[in-house]
Amino acid sequence: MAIDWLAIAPEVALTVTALLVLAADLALRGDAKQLVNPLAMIGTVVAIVFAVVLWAEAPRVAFEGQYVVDSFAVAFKLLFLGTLLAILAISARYFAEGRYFQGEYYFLLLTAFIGMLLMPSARDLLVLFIALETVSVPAFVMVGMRKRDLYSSEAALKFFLIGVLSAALMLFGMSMVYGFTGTTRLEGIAQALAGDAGSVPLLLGSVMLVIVGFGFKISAVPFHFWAPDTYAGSPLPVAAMLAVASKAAGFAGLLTIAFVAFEPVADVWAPVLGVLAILTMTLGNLVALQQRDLIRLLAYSSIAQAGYMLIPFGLARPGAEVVNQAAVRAVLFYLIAYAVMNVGAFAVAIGVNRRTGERSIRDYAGLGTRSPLLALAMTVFLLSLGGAPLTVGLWAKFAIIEAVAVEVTVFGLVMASFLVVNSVIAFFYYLRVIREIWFEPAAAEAPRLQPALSLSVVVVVLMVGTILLGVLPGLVADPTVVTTFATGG
Amino acid sequence: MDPNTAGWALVVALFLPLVGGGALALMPAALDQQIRRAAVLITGVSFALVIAITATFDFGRSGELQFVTDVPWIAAIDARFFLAIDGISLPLFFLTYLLTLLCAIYSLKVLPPPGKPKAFLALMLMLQTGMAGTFVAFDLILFFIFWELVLVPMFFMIGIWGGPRRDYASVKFFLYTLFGSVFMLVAFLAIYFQSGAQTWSIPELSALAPFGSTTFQTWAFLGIFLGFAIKVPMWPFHTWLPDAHTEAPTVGSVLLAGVLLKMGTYGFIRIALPILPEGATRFAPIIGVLAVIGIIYGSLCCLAQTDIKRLIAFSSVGHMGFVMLGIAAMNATGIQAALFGNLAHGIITGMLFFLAGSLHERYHTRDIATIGGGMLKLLPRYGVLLTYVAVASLGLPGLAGFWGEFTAMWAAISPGVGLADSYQGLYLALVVVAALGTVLTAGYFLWLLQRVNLGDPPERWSSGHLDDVMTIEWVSWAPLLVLILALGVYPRLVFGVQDAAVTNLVGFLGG
Amino acid sequence: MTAHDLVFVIVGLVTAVSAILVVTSRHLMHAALYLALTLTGIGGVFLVLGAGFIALVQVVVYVGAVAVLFLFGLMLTRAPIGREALDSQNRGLGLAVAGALFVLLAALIIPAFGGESTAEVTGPTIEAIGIAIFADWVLPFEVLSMLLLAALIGAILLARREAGESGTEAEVTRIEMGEALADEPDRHEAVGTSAPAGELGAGGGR
Amino acid sequence: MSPLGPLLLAALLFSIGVYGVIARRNAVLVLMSVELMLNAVNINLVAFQNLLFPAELAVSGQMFALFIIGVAAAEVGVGLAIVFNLFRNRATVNVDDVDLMRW
Amino acid sequence: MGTVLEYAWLVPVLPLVSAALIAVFGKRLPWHGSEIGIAAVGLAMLLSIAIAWQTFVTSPVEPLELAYDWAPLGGGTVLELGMLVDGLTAMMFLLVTVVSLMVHIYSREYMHGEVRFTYFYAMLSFFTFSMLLLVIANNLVQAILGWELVGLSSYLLIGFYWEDKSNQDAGNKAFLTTKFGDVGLIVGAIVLAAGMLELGSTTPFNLLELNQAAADGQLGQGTIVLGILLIFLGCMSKSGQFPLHVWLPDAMAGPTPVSALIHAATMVTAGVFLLARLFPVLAQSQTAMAVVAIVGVITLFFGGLLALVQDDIKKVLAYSTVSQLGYMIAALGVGGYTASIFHLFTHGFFKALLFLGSGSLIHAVHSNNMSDMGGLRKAMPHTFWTFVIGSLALAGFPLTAGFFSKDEILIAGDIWAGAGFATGNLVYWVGLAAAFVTSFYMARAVFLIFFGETRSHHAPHESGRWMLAPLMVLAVLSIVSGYIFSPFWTAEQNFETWTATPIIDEEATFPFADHGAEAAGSAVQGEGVLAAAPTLAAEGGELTILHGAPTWHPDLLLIVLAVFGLAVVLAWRSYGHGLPERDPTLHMGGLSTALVNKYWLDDIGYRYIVVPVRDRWSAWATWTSNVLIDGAVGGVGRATKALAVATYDVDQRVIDGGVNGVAFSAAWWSERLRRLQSGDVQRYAGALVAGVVVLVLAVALAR
Repeated sequence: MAIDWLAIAPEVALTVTALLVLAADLALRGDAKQLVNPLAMIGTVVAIVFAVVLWAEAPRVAFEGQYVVDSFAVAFKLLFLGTLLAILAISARYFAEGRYFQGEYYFLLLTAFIGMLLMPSARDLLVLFIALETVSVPAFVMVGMRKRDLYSSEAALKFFLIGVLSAALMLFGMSMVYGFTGTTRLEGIAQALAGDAGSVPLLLGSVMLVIVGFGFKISAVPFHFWAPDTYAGSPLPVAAMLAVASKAAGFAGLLTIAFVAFEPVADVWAPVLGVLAILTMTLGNLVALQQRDLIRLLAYSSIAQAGYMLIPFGLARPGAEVVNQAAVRAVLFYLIAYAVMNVGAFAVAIGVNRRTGERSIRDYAGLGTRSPLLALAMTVFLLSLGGAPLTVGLWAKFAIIEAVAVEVTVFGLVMASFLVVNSVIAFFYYLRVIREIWFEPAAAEAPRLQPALSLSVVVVVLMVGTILLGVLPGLVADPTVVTTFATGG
Repeated sequence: MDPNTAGWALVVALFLPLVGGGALALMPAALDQQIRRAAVLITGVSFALVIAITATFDFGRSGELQFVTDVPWIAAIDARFFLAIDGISLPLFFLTYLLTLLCAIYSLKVLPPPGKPKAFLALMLMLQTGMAGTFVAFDLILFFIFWELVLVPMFFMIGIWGGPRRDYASVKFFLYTLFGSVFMLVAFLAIYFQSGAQTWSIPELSALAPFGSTTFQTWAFLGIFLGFAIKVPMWPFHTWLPDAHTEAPTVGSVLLAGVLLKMGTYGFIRIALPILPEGATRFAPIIGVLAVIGIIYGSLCCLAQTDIKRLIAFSSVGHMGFVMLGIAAMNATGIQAALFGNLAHGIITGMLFFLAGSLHERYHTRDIATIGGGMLKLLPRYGVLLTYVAVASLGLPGLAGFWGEFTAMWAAISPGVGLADSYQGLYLALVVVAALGTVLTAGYFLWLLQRVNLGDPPERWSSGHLDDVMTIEWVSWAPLLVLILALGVYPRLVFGVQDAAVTNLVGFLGG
Repeated sequence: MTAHDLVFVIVGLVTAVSAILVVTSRHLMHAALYLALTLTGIGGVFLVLGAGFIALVQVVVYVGAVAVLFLFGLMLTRAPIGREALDSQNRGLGLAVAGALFVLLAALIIPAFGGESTAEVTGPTIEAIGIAIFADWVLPFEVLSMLLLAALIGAILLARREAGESGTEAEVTRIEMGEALADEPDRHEAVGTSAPAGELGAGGGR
Repeated sequence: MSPLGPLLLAALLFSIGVYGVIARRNAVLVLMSVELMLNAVNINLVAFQNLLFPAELAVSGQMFALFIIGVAAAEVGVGLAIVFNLFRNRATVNVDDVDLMRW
Repeated sequence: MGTVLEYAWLVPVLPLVSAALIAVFGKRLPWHGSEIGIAAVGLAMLLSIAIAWQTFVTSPVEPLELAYDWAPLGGGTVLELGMLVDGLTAMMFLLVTVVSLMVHIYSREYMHGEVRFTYFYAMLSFFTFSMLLLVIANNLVQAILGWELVGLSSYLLIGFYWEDKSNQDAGNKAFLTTKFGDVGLIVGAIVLAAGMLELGSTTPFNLLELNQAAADGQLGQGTIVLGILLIFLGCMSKSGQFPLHVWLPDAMAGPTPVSALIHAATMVTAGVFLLARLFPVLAQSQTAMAVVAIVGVITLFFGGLLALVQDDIKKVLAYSTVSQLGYMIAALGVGGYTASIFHLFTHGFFKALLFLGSGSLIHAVHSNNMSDMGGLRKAMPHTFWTFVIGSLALAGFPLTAGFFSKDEILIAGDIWAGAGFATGNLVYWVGLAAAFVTSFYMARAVFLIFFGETRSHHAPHESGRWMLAPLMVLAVLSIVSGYIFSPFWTAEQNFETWTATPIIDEEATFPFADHGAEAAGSAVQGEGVLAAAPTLAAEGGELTILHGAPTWHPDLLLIVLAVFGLAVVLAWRSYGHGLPERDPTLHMGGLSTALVNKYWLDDIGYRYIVVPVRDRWSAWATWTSNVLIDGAVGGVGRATKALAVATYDVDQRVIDGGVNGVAFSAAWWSERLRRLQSGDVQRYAGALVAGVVVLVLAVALAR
């Protein structure tokens, strides 16, 4: 059995990089250890090159249909790798100054991203499960990396417990699905569900249980509880990773399983996910209103964003290909936009926090004078998260509403209305931060900030990206129009 | 420049301020005066370009789109980068550039605390592109982008350079307007899908109209209505306006009153009416009633004000009521009236805010009672200017304010598209009540003049030296003062330019 | 009821009872031992079901490694101040939720699988399993190896004591909760005392 | 043999595990409960494989179970490390004491 | 048509240019701008005379209309800017420019040394321009334009001494009262124009077209009645008709020359003029005419009564203006078109004379009050005799201008009565009664001022040439201006033919009246009738239109003389020897109280309109704006909150109706929802599993 190496080239590249990083960390001493960061970046770039090559080569089917590299998967891989690059850049100084765990951190990070890369390509429950755990387990550790920090260890514990609980629930569901369909291949499951099995209550319940596992990753209500505590407690680059990459991975898996495996019973899960979407965005936004810690605010905001992204799931219907494809595309576009702006926001938070330990929103007062670049960037990112014009955030919301409008249903309109109202509510707290940044004078003792070069580069690139995509969303939207699921083996 | 081919001119004029604002942001903050002069230069050059566009505009074909740029933009959603200008857009477009230039000139000397001219002017230039773009975008998506773009710089202008309650006002402004516009966006999408034409082009959609069921038209119009009505602002969506106007810095108030509010009415005329004629017809009586309530209500509120800026702000509610009454008439005259009223209000109220701002500079208070009268003695030139502009604002014939009001009432007496048959009595009542509103308007302005201008100045001002109108103020105000008279004496300046375009537009209304 | 069934019932009962004891036992060590018993019982279930290889793995991995690991874990984290209650205030919640879950699952499972029955129990051979691992499931297998490596590294990372460990790692997250807790003065105090985590952390590294 | 028995046993063990996760105070005990849940899933998988699909070539059920055992081991390792680290920081492993972060 | 008429537009333009020049250069000139004003208005007067001459000698003339498109108003309709020159225009030109010139000249001396002398002249010129713009208008919009500018000018001049609060108030009052009337004018114009639009007119505001259409019976009755009555509302406010006359006496706050201008030539005549201009429309409706007549009658009588009790000479004159305007309006209401504008014409001269004369007096004694005057005939002889002439004319003493014009009105009423309309009788008899009142209060004024002992604290002195010259010119005009429409005037062209509106023809006018078809054209008058050939004659209940010179009416002559004599004698008895201890006009019981309090109209207006609007309604509106609507925003939230707290009903929480409610109760929800994040991970787990149970259950039950 020949292995299609090209199909897994990005993953292989990351794996090799991860092992190299580990080895280098062991081999190097002192300041030289910091070379692992550029090393990891190089590996990431290589992986990106492979992914770009794959874009042209898609679709490919490998491992007897367990693994499919289609345009959908490649788009996600590029998203993950791009995020990885950004996170590596913003991590550099953050961890360099901590002096601990240098190599391990990068190794764990890369491992987690291997899992993410697998996610959108997986066409088998088992592979999905492994991919999910490969994302989770290193993340558990990374969250707790600030070992002497009470908050960090608490965050790790919470994250871990909820994570394994969700995993267990998902596994229980998977086992039941297997019991009904006799296969773990998504295609096979879909075929079985299209038949008689599609109406057995136990199976439908199991479908929900499987979805729970991903609901945890994307922090949808009521599986979201870990998110604020974890983000707040973990090292900021890790929080960024969780908020963006890990969440995107969850969505990749959810999209795959929902639209490939469970598509025949979409009429059952779509309303449920739609309701979850409404609950998620509303709760996220409402609770965000009361937050005083910027990271917690971003955490709740990202919960709300997940709610928005769940809306297209609520639109799905069995057999309605146009609707379903539009839904998938909307989620994908939103995720890309979300990645750009949210990584940016976390990057700024790191830039501010690294030196000063500031996280309360009030400590951002006068950021406009202390670091105009960070202040401007934060403003752009927050406005974009809210969906202001000329930022990519607007198009993200637009994409969701557009998906709703493809075939208007009452439920779709209800969800869209919630989206509309919620995006207004969201501006309340985004504006609060912006006001703090620009309208309030800086505290007397607050120093001017000198963000690291790599961080500045990331911030600038993301800010430009936010605005560029805000002006020309077609740069992303046009290519992703063709993203579809390729049929597996 | 050939109006048929020189689309670039419009694009350059539109984006020059934005690019200039960016360039301004890169200048070192220490170059205070140079920055201010650069802003004047940028706005001046773009205004010169607009003059060139106006000069080469083919007035014989003012009903057609000229200076067209129409290229694909976002293929995924069929959005196009579609800029053009016609008789309806031209006056507002012109006004935008004029006012911004004047604001830039004004800012050479006057800038409220905390200063920071770089940020302020960069925001203003960004605002300019947003405002101007709204008037020349002929693609719904592009329109929406420009529309929303305006919010951000204005939010900062109010929030950083505003009055004591700036925090509250800025957020209220932002959220309230945003709230309306997201519904508008939803309605745009509904229109896009309902039309089935795979286009966001306003002319194409207008030509396709009416499409969709009555229910669709009603709901879609409601969505658009919310967006535009909040911006206008129509009663009862007006509550953001007094706060925003009052707290905004002078330049912000001028642009807010002078251009921003116009975007709402422009949107009604350009988008809501031609694309959703049936919905518009159903809503017209409601709009009319709300408009007239706004007229009376705004005037009554003005009577109760003690803050001069807030008074002017509330007067906008009333004046925009006349504009909306014109729109509610749904006929060519009404739209002419609305557009004229729009423009006139922009000039006059813009000027009033300039005056109020300068008074605040002098007296350091906006409280009418504290100013206490006697300005004609203390600052005779200000007194005369205030009288002049106030009288213009109250709709005196021969000055710009009259034509919008009178023509709106004249239009409303015989509303178009069959409204005359079903709502004759209602519209007559609307006209009568609106006309009564003019009395109230006269009332509060005269009272304002009496309390500010007339009588002997109170003791507290006799000691300090108050400067009368400065040169820089004369320079930045003179064009407005002239325009107020010119438009009043020669309304054809605007009516004539719009005529063909309005006739075209009314063609879409049917009926 | 076949012999298989009978054996299963016995093994199953033992497993279930010991599982219940795991979550109800009042002694930490007892709980761990009950867990070992439960895991062994599950291995027995596997045997009954004819999955010898899995049963073997179960016993080796769980009883041999995991249960021991738990015992070590329990001993290493023994509370310095005597014995504490092992159940939290959430018992009621747990009981309700778990009970509901079980009822729900049972109610769904019974109608779904109530009618099915196979005469003989024949699982796949070890050979088939071996082939499957390295033919069909090579991708997840390789990924799992990375996962285990990461878990290994991560566990070491978290559990080891740093060479230069001292109190200097004071990059402490400050969380502003003053206002949120203003109405709860007692908790506010609690937060105040626990905020300088660096000191606590240093003290924790015994 | 009917799959009903193993399935019900699995459901029971799973629910017991859920109870343990929610109700046990000691973090190690909570981890044990998680193990119960994961094992319950294995019972399901093996039961399905051997009773319903014994002839399946890919041996998905048993493979799945094997993978779960592997992953569970990894999780236990990481979990205990987290708990141990927590203990070093706070001198307690009581889950309900760990509530610095909330709201 | 003659070339002069084509330059008629210069008449309003000259004062406008003058106003602008004065404003810009006035202060630097030796006479501070007054020379420009006098020259410009003088030129305009010369041109007006030429125009008047031309139209007079060739009368009746075809109206000359020149217009160009001012602006397109959409829908193919066009707004014109143009001029309409006919006899009426020419007559008004003459009146306005003559009076204005006199005022300009007079003010040179009267206003000498005032701080805002230049400003005053600019405003005078501007005022003149505004009025002329109204007069020349060929369409309603332009008329409104002039009309409102007149209002503005009056505001600026009445409040000329703006340091004083009462003067500010007077200006505001004048502007707002007339502005209120403008509502009627504007809406009325719109209503009529809408009617024209329905007829397919592209210039719906055109006056000639409008008149023609009305006369042709093309406009619906509803449109006409509504339109003309609304316009009449405007006329009422501008021309001081009861009860909108309240601003007029207060307008005396302005400098006296301004009062002369306002009361004689501009402003107050605007209403009468406009109504006359639209007479063909008015004549289409019996209802409208009746309303007009009744308002006029009420005004002429009650206005006159008010003049009785005044001490302020200017107030006497002001109320007398109100009363005289009532005559004019009443005349229009009874079909006396020519009578009305004839009285307008003559009244302009003698009222200007009286005001300027009173100015001369005030200038001399530094007081407006007659109680401060007395015995001035020796000190100020020229003022005395000119004032007496003016008073005689006002009282309608035979052979003065006022005699011819006022009696014309009475005759018109008589004829209208003869045609079977009761309003005719009303005008006739009340008009006669008011003539008595008029004679009485004018006699009272003359006696109090010029006879008896002097009561002034200053040494009175005669005014200078700049002031006396206008008085003399006007005195002459007060007598001779009546002769162009009197039995002495036998030329074919007379005032009637001069100002005739050609549209009025027999069939179309007064469609409601019973026209005698055969009798048309023949002057049917009673034997020995005096002085009247109004536009109409009635015979046996049949109405017809007459032309021709008036003839004598001895009976009326006698009655008028008797009334005049009685009034003068009565006045002499009370006031001939100086200020009486007990002024009889102030001791007429309740009537005096009512009069002194001006029928409490000001009180009513202030207490029930101004105060509520300013203090209560506006406060209410602000309150609703700030509290209700703005608060609604928050209120929905609070209401939601209260409800939710009370019921704790989960349903309430899920969907809150209004967006605002969501937005503003968000904080509340936020606070509650936040508590879910308890920090206890096991609760999280519990919630998670509970959620799962619910979800699974929901899905399982789905099929």
